Amino acid sequence: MTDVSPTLAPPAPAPDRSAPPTPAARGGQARRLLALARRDLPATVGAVVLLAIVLAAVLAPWLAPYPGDGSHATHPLDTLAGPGGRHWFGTDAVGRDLLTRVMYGARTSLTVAAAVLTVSALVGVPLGVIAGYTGGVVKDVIMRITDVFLAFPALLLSVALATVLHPGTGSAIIAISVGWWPWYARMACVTATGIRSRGFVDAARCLGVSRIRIMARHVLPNALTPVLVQLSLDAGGVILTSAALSYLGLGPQEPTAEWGLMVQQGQDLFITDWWVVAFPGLAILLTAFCFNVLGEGLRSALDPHRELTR
Amino acid sequence: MARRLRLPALAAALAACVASVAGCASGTPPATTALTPTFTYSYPLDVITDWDPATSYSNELVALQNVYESLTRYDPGTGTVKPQLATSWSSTAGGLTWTFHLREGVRFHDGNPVTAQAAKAAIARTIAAQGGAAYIWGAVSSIDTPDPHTLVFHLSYAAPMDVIASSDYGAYVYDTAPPGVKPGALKSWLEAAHDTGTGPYTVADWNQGQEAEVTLDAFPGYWGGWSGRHYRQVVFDHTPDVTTAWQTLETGDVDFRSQLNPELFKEATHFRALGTQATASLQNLIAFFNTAAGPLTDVRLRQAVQNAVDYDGLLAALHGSVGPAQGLIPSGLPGNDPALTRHQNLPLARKLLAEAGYGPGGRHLNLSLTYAQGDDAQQLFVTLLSSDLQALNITVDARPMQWNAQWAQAKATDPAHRQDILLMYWYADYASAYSWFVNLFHSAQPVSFNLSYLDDPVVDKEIDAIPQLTATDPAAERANYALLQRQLLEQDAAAAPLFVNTYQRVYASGITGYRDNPAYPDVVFVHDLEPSP
Amino acid sequence: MTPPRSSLTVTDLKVRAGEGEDARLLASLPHLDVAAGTCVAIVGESGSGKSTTLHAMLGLTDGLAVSGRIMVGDTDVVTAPEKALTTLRGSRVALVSQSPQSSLNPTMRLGTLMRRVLARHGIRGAVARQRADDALRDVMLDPELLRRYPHQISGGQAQRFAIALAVALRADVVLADEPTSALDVTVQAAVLQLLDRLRAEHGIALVLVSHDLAVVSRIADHIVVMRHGHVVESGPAADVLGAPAADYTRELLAAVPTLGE
Amino acid sequence: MLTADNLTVAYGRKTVVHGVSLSLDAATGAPAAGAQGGVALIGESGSGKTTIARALLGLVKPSSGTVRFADQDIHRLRRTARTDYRSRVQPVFQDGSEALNPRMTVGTSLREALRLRSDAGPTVDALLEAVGLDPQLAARHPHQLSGGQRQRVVIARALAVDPELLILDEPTSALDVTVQARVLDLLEELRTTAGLRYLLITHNLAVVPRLCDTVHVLFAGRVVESGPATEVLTSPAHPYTAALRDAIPRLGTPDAADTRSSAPPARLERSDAQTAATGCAFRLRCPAALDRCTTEAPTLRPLTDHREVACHHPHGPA
Amino acid sequence: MRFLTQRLAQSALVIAGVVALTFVITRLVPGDPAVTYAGPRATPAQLTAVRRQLGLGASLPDQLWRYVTGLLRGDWGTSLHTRRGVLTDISTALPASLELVGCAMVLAVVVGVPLGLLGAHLRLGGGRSRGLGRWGRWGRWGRAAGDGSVRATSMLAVSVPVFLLALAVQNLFAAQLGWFPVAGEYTSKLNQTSPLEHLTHLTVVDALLTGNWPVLDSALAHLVLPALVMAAYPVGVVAQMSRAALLEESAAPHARLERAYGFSRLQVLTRFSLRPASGPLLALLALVFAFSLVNAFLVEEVFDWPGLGRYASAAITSSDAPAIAGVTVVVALTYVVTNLLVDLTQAVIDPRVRL
Repeated sequence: MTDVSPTLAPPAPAPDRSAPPTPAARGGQARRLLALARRDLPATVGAVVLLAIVLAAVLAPWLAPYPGDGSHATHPLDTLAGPGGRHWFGTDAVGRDLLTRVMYGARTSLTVAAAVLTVSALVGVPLGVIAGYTGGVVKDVIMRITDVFLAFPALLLSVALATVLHPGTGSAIIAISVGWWPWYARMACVTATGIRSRGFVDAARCLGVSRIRIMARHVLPNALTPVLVQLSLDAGGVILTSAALSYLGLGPQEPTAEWGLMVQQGQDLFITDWWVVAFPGLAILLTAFCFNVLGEGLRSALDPHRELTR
Repeated sequence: MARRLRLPALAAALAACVASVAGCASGTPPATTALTPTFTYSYPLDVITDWDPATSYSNELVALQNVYESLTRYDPGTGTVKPQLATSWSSTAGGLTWTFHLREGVRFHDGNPVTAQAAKAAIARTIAAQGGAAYIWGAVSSIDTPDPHTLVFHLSYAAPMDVIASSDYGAYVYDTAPPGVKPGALKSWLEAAHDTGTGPYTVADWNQGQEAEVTLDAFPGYWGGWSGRHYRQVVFDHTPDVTTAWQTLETGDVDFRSQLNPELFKEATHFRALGTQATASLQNLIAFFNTAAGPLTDVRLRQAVQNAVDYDGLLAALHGSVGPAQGLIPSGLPGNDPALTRHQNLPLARKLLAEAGYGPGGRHLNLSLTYAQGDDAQQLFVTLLSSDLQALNITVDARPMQWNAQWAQAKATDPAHRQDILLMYWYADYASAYSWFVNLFHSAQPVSFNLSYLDDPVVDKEIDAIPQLTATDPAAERANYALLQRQLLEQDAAAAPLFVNTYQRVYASGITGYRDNPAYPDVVFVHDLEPSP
Repeated sequence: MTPPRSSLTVTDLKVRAGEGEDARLLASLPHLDVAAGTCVAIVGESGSGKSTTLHAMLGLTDGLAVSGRIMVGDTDVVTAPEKALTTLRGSRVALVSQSPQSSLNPTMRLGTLMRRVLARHGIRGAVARQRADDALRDVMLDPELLRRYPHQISGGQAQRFAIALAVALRADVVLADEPTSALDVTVQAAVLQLLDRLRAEHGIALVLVSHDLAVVSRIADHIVVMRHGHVVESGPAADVLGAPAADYTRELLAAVPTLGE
Repeated sequence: MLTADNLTVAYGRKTVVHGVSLSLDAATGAPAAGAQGGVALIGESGSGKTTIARALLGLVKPSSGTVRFADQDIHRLRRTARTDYRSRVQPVFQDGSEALNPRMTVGTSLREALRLRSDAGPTVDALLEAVGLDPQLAARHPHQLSGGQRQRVVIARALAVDPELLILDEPTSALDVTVQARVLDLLEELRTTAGLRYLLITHNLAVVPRLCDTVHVLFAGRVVESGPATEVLTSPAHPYTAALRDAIPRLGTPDAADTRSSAPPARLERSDAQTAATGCAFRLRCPAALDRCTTEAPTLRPLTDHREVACHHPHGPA
Repeated sequence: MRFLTQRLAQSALVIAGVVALTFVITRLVPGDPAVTYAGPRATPAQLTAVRRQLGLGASLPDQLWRYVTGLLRGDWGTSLHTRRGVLTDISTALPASLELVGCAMVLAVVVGVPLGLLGAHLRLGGGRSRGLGRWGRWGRWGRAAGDGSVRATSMLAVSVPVFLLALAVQNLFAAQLGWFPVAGEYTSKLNQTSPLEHLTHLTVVDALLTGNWPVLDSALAHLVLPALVMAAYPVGVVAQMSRAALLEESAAPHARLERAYGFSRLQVLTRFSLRPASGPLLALLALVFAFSLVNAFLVEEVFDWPGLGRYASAAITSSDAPAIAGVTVVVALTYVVTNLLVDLTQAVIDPRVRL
């Protein structure tokens, strides 16, 4: 049997010779990820495409054929040109290059997704861990509050909030986050409740480790794996929700390039100028799809006992 | 027009969902109409918001103009007023007294005869209701009925009563005492989809919230008669989605659509089964600059923005759905002046900005702008304007808003909370340029529609003089318009007219006799149409 | 009494995970012969490959490469088509697994499970009811238990019920995978004795897998000691226990606790 | 001195421990020669033994009764006193993979414990060596260790705060048999080298005599018998203790005539039925239940000087 | 029983929270409701009257109290937009939405579960190395490809923005090919020839009950596209989750025992694993139901479906606070009630869950 973790010291001269752990249990998660990349082709392809999308977003000012079209530039004399040599994706109703707009749209969508997930996790996970670990009345109060937010469907809550706030990227982030964090709180609470009864928490309590330290060092790190998996799975959902919000006109506003907004503005032109809807729409689909595929892959990678369900 | 159409429902809608049409249109329509039963009109908005002809001030005119009639009707082709319920009229005493002679033998749909007394009662009721467009009768101090077919208006100040009487809203002549309806119950009776008009059609059915919202039946006793080919029934389909509208046009399920979009309109011109008609409307989009507070109090900045607007680009991008703004007054109305057409002048804009210390290399300027949410043309303009101004080191903070919110902000008590630029469509209630001046640029406290907040006593005085001139001296009136427009648009630079909407109608090519009358926006006078045999 | 015959014969069994060079040997068993009415015990600690061997005997080694021969009667489990195997499983070879309650479908009453299992092998109606009643009596369970769900019975009852399934199907070979390790000590002995009695009474060939030599010592005729997938020692129970040949066996024997009597 | 007095614990409406009393000499120096100073709690799953351990450790609040350490109720300790208690009584849980934080290296886990000492204390390396592990294992995560190694780490962590009393909850039952023996060896060794006392909780009677000299037998949350380990195990007074003792698998061969195909023990058919709700909880499984057992629950009463039993018909001491 | 009362109390608490939150949000909606209601040319006197009528003058706690008691009495306020009772509006709009959501849910179960079953079966079969003959490798490849396409399809269905799907389907199958009507619930011109009698406000059901075949025909034709679009997400999620749940269930010890007793893989999946797996699936369905109700907002917008979504978006565009609040409360109520129902059903399916 080969040792898959060469960095480790040679087997200790421990007096017991019980069966060594199986190789699957050895090695770090990075190693498992690499192994997965070979094994889980879809997730790998998803990750590569996503990387391309991220690169396109980050490098849009340099890669896009008409960088100005990503924000303020307009070309009223070149409107609704079909896809072709000059404009691969065609132009929109004010003459902007759609390829450029779609690339800049990736910036918006990815920013929103990252911000929403960060905010949601930062709010939800600590609350959930506190609720799950503390239990009792604290848990009841926190979980009932999350229930209230959960009963508000994310999109409707976002709609309600976006009407209140000045529509824009920032308010879209806030609106979606408000509907999103309870999921993390709930998940973290369930996980933390489970961890609370694990032996190492009891051991820490018996050692006299403080509550805060137990939550921070023992409960939180162990509650994080499902959260990380969920984050990657949710990225697609956030992209879809933010696109839906923009489609309803409640998200980022002109001249921000945003896929949902582009679909909404183009939908009446779908019959005559299909490209105005098709390209931003497909961009949403592709991004969400890749995130979902990658998320599934990560789940089976980081959650080994569910490997079969891959 | 859109100023009203885009407002949320202005008057009470009805509680009853399914209205029966007892008592109306009981006669059989003439046999000649039997061949072509139904004219179907596809309309993007809810048709009915108010059934009461006194207060109606919204979308329902497309139906009500076929049900009710006014004393006169405006003809944009000639720029004159034509007889309708009144056969002739005259004014005396410098436009302070107007006498209308009513058509004889006309009956309301409820069977009552149309008399001067009935007409007076209707107008009096409209004035008393104080809703909708009742203000058009503002000049009227009293009404006389010397005989059953003569109606005399006494005015407190000179006003063009013949034009006012042709107004698309508030000028209906209707029966205020239909048989079997208690005097106090008229409004609720009307709200149950009843009518007391004199027009060629009468309300048959109303299903609020449904696709086929309103059905009108021919009124057999119509004074205009039914000889020749006419439609026996009119159905108004509420179809917000242009894709749906397009498909129903293609399949022949509808005969007329008020507005698609420029691309589909172009597509329709290639279809033999479809007729198209593009007509310049009397509705224009105006950008109002805040002359009272904020950076645009500096007239040079207002002028700079005016010159930065790419008027021709806007026209090109809107693909024929709008025409050029020739000053404040749309073509088709007295006072329109093609010489006032503007073009982009970036060097001048840059120079003006530099003088004020802004522009490229100067200070950065932030302008807040509000416009109507969901309006594609406004959205497009805002995008283009932002683009042009960005190049001039000016950032536009544009907010699409519901009209109510937009208007509330515009009227904020603290001027600092008001926007710098506001977009609004304007359309006259009756065919006169006066409406633009008095509503938009006459000082008013509290703020109403004077959204550039101009407070210039000289301008006010000039505006106040217009009605008198309209009624007495049309030439002087035009001179006054020219003077005012130069003052407002060039010296004060209080606003920038951006474009005039073009109505792009699509209809079944078998129909003959259709001519768009922009004075009655979106209205099809169905009785005038001749269906294909 | 059934005439003595070999119910199960294993030759050159090798179970591997993975393919080619990466292949890892999980279990190998050069030869094993289980006659009707006898008990063979496979003893080893975790990772020794004893459970894998057992599953190979049922043809339930999904994703693993199996070579060699496992003859159950005339059928070679290694090469038989899946269809033949599904007939064989249950009717010829039955499994009693480690965790009694979790091995029973949590959403199914015991009676339903019994009925379905019997029906799967063509036993229906009154015959099935009779078989079920007899089997339950054989394992000393109250027939009332059939109305219960797995979580409503004790671990010992669950294990008896699992055994009853094998009895009801008249399986020739019963494979018991650590049948007592999840049970309370006082119950363990009873379940072992039950298995032993059924072996004797029904002429069942019993394969018993355990990590504990002491557990199997009293009922096994033959003991196979496995470690890391290989057979360390194999022989008649008396020889293995009395005169262990391998160091490992001796170590296992030494680890059996005594009360110091 | 750790004592439980009339300890009763309930989870929700279900009472799992009924009025259990026991005491442990913790700090009276080395036990007398030949004695281990340890106390064992014996019982099968569901008998409440783990709950008692958790109550003794202050992890569950008793619904009535008290747990006292040095004459102070441990559930009402002030901060400093609690720290003191924590450092003197430590647990070793059943499953090393559960008891160690999978996200922490062995070293981190041990350092966390060491941090809680008031004095400098030993090094991580020293701790690992004390339990017979290579100090280089400090860099590993728990899943990179074998079961026996993990259990040694758990013991090392308990030792980090220099306790006097270890509460061992089934310390070896998750391990392979060959490994079990070595962990027990370590515990025996530590008893003398580190001066430790044990409260051993187990269902495996065989390990008791090595570590303990007093035994409490639990059934359904009640102590049914207690006394010196050797006496209780060699001549049980309670039928349940006897059943437990008889159930220990012993080496033998099929040829040993006494076991093979022998008649099952009395009332085997009910041997795994639920416990009785009235009267003696054990009566349904008792081979010698009397009518009295159905109606009257036996209480714990002295049998001899050192022994107590809760049975209406105990076996006489041999 | 204790579980039930506790669960009911929790639900009540959540609903109370939702109502409070809704109230707060409606107070934040921009624009003066009185102005919206009375119209821009209303006189100050009219505005005062409207304010009094809408109860806007009172203090905030007073308003909340009035709002809550009103909700309980069935007085959900008056829509500023339609000027009818919000509850009346909702009671006609909700059934139309439920028609769509109902179809989507039925499809989710009828298509999604078998799809997940198929995927799970292929996945389990795909890993088998036993008896791989000459064609065995291809068989394995085929099974893996089959499972892969099930996964890809369901993943795609979950990833597609519902409004894009709606637009694409509408454009292709209605506008271009003309196979189905573009929009609407049924050709309402039929109301002139064969008026529909409203019993349940579910058009298809009403048409069936009253034997109104022309309307039924038209309603079904109109229903196809929006229902399919609505079903995409639920079908995808349910296929994914049922596949995962079935695989997890088939890895459980009981599945091995069942196979050891002679049941084939497929039999184990369908006859043994489906039921224990249906617990998590049911919980998922409740979530999907709530989510679909919100998806209906977008689909109804595209297909001009006279449901809650179109009502809500009209309310949003006209800053119609009472209507927005009403819709929110209804959706939240639906969510809470479905969750409650799921908990109860789970207790029926899985005997381990006790009431």
